[in-house]
Amino acid sequence: MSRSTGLATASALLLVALFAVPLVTRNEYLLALGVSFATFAVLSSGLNLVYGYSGLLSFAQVGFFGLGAYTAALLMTELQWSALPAVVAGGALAAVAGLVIGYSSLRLSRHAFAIVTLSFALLCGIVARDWVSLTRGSMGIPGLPVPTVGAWRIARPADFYWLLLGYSVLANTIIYALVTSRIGRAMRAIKLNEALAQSQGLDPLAHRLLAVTLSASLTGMAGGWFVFYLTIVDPSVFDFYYTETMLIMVILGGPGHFWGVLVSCAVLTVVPDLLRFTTDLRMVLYGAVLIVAMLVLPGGIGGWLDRRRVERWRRIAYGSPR
Amino acid sequence: MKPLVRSVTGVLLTLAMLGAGAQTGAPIVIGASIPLTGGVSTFGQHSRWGSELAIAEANAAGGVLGRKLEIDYQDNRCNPAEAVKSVTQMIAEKKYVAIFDGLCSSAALAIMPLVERAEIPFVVANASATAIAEKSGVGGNKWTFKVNPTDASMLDALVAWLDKEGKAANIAFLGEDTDFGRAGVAGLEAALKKRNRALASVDFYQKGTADFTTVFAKIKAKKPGLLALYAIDADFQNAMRQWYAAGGGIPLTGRVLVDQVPKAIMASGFLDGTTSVQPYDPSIDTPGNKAFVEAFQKRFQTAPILVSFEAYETTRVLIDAIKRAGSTEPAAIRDALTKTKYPSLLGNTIDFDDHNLAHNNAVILGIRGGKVVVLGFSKT
Amino acid sequence: MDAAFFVQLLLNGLVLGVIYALIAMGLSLIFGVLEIINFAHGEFYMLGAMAAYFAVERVHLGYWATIVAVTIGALCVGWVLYEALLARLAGSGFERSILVTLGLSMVLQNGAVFLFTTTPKMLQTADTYSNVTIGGARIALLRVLALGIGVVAYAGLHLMLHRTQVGRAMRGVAQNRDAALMVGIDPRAVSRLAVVVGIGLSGLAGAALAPVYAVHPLMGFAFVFKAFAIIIIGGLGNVSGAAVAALALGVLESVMGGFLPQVVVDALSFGAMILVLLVRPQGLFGRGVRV
Amino acid sequence: MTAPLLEVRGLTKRYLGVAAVDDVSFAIDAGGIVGLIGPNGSGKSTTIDCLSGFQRADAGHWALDGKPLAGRPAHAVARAGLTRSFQTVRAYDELSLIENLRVAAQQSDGADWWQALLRTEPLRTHEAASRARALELLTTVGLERYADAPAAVLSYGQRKLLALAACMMSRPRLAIFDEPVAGVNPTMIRRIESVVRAFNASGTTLVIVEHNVDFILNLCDRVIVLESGRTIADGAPALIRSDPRVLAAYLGRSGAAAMLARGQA
Repeated sequence: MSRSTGLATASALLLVALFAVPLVTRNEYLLALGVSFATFAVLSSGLNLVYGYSGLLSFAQVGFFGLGAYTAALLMTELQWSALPAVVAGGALAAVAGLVIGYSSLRLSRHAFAIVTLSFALLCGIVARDWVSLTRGSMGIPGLPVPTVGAWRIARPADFYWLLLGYSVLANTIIYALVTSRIGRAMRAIKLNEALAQSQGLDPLAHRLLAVTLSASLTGMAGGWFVFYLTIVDPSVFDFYYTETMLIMVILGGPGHFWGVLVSCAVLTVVPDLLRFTTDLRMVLYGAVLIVAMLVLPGGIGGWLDRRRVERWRRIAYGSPR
Repeated sequence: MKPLVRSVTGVLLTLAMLGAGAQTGAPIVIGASIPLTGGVSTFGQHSRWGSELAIAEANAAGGVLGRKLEIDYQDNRCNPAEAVKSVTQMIAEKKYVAIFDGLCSSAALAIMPLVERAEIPFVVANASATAIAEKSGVGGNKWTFKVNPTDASMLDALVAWLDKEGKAANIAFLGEDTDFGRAGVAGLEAALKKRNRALASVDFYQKGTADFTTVFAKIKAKKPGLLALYAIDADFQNAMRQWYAAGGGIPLTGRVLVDQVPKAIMASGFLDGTTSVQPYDPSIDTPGNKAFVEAFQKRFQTAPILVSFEAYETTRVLIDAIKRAGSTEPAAIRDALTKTKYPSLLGNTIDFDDHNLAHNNAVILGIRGGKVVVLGFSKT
Repeated sequence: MDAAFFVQLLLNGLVLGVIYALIAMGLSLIFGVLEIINFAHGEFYMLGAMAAYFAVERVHLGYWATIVAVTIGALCVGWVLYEALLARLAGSGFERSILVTLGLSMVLQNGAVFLFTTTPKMLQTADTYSNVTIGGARIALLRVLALGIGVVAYAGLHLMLHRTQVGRAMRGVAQNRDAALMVGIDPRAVSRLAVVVGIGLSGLAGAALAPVYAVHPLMGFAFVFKAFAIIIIGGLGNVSGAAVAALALGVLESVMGGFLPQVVVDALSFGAMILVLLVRPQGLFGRGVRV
Repeated sequence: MTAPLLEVRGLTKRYLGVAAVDDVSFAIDAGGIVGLIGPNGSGKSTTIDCLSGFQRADAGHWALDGKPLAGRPAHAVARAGLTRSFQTVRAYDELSLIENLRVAAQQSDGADWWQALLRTEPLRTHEAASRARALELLTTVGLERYADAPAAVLSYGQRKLLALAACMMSRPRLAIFDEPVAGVNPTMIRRIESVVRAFNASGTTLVIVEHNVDFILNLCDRVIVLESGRTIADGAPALIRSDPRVLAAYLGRSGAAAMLARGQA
């Protein structure tokens, strides 16, 4: 009990501090890092919900991200929608895509899911580049309008920082509420032992579709907000290297460990930039980390803590009884 | 926990850097955001070499305003998100007097709003999208300057030339589905439209495609007079071999990298009749270019390509502006840039129009008798 | 449209199909026996091509000598790959194996970019520019050779899986691991062999195609996703299925490409794959190396 | 005589044309403990896999309390009030024992996803109740001191106990235990036996599939015997002991010999 309240106060304080950053510094680079962290926090938590809690390896996250981004951008530039509905529509479309992908592949197997999501992400890239009449092709859509939410005109970096941080907090709260609820418990149960879960009345398909769809919509909306910050959307939002980055964040933080993934996300957004790794070396390093993590500690840092817990109990159980 | 600590200290370091402004005596630093990794890193490398050479020469000549010049490169892997991050970082560090290039159009377009807000000059050397110039100068962004000509203007010159030779009638187009290819087809179609003509056929391929046999068979079957080929790097090399293997000897046009055609194919005369337009070719016979090619060869053991030239000349334009500005105040440099009268290696004088767009000469190149020949220059 | 045009499209398609098959068969074999989708497969094709390039340019080996040397090298790499990585993954889950091989591909691809840069390397042999003409259609000689190599590789694989003890064992393990265990087959030895052969094939593909295509670190990336689609269309773990699917896809792409925009052709493989996934899924993940 | 709790008619399952379960019919009344035995490959596992929805039967109807279950997916069967344990002991290793049990109950209280997400009042009472229920069951099976330990720490026998407890969480009408004592030591067998009696006493009808014939004969008040997919005997343990077809089915098997010996004794 006290531990959870401590965690709550700690995260509350951290949030206040994060939101206060633009008030104490006008260093736009810090804000840019903040924006990048806030965005990736949604992406990696979304992937964590699907892979970590539901055990489904999804390569489609980057597809949802770009789908939301393009939808929002096109609705605002072509149909003069205002920002909020445009972004929500982006999220909705991503959710539909997630539902269709999930339903068509999950009836078959987790293998099919992994491969279908992969092709979905690749197809998104092809469409973005080659369906010119719709997406304007590789030129992308530059000079996106400044979004306004109500009376708030989101133009300065500080505004975008607050916007994306705010959205990220919202999205992560939703995910946190879900995974700590008994639905999350059921998702883990299904991941840990599908047959047993079924024998206890849990419907695997329904829970998995919930995870995929929710994660898709949250990721899609993140894409929508993020491209307004970039002021341009082009096919590189589907860059496979985003997928690799998301994966490494989840794997390192520990699949199925909410806080672990957020921490590794923070570390991996901030550190490489400050150390100014070139992307090549960064990806070589990430690849190596991925291999080692998978072979040595498949559960990531979070999983390692879990095993410590088991060991402690083993000592209680087979050591001296109370 | 340790990495967290490290990141925090890192953040503090960046904060500290804010204090250290550019006091006199310290070098004048230019920030460059170019792809050093990813699919187009080859060009990033050449852009880097070109600008490095220009800086080195300026320093050898005693620097600028009595201070040494420096240029820092950051990787943007041709991705707007990375471009924004890298440039925001450079702007935040305050020590940079100007931002250089971006190389990819999408990256450059993403950088433009940043430099406008930060009020720091941004010189574009390679990005080809016309949108860049449209949005600059009277187009709104007073801080962006595009030194390389837009495809539209170059292709208009090319088509004029082809029309004169009576070859504009039956041109097929094949290009990569990137801004390079899209800009190419847009430029050609516009230029042909002006002369009541159109392209015989238009095809795109995914960048990174290794096999062109199919699309080549299709194009050959249409028996075009010329093939406008927009391929670069590995794709171009693959296309060359397979176009040769396909036979039929249909010459090329568009922005063909004539200097990268495999020697054997060049010598065979297979591509004779090819007419290409480029902002540059190493074989251009002016004293300035001769000296540049020689210096580049000597320094990097490889011949310069278009990208390296554009980077070189753009950097020199920037240095010239800093000289004339007589200070490293961004506004002063910008005003100096607008008044640029820079003698290009290609002979003529570079100055910016009211869209901050320079109109250097384009060179019309041909392959005749198994050799590259400069057919002439044309104002863009 | 004249006949020569069709012949041209057909021949191009056949060559293309065999090239796909060279890469897809190994992928399919490895999945059949280990139930691992090797994400790094394309990188081994790339490394094979790189090796061939340096063998010719630096060591001045001949065409055939290079192919033999590189293939042998690839076989060894396969052995190391199995012992160092894949053996530890035995039966520990599909997702995990994907992530490990994905990590491997990240290391190899970006490492190669770092070492060799993305500048394309053009391997020049005496025959680079020689062509053969069949029924008014022109094909580069080296492509015809690649086609021959592909056919020989397929025949060899077929013989190994059917006529040899290890081959039968391999199919046994693929069809039913437990049963194979009972009859005393060592699944570890069989898996090792599957990986060795699979990687060997991709190395062979790299060597055979190095003089055909520009050699650069990203060359594997373009092929491997198509190879995924192919092995699914052919039925995962079904080597013949993969070979047939590859050939069909090559010809289909070529013929369609003769009339339709290229992007449609690029999307074709994915479209076909998703269709197959929806129409006859049960066959797809059915185990068993059938040749 | 009231309607039977579980009624099975003409259950048939074929593999590649060969019938593993061939037109099996039986009815089970509420209240008792029914044993289902038979030599290897007699179709016991296939039968209960079909009944619990883990395998699709080729023919047959069965109903629980008159509710038809044929063709329903496994989770629907469980919600209808028929739970089962597995031969290969299954548990959620990473979850604590309490959580293991609460998961098993959460579908039965009818609270939907919104209530779960927003933790509305009815849900909180449900969860509190299920926690109490879980502790009570853990006490019954004697694992209460590990309530908050991850299931991974349990021994094989303890896992079997946990699995049985999980079957009881949702207060099912009928629970099927698949080989509850296979591979556990005699002490544990006695413990499991008492647990099973306790569960039955708490009002749940039980079906027990076992190889260990003594266990069945001691525990059950009715035994159904399958051989090669057909019912060959059905009745009180005493009758089964002396049924010639059963003896034939088990003839030569050490288990059968031992059983005979005890039968005479």
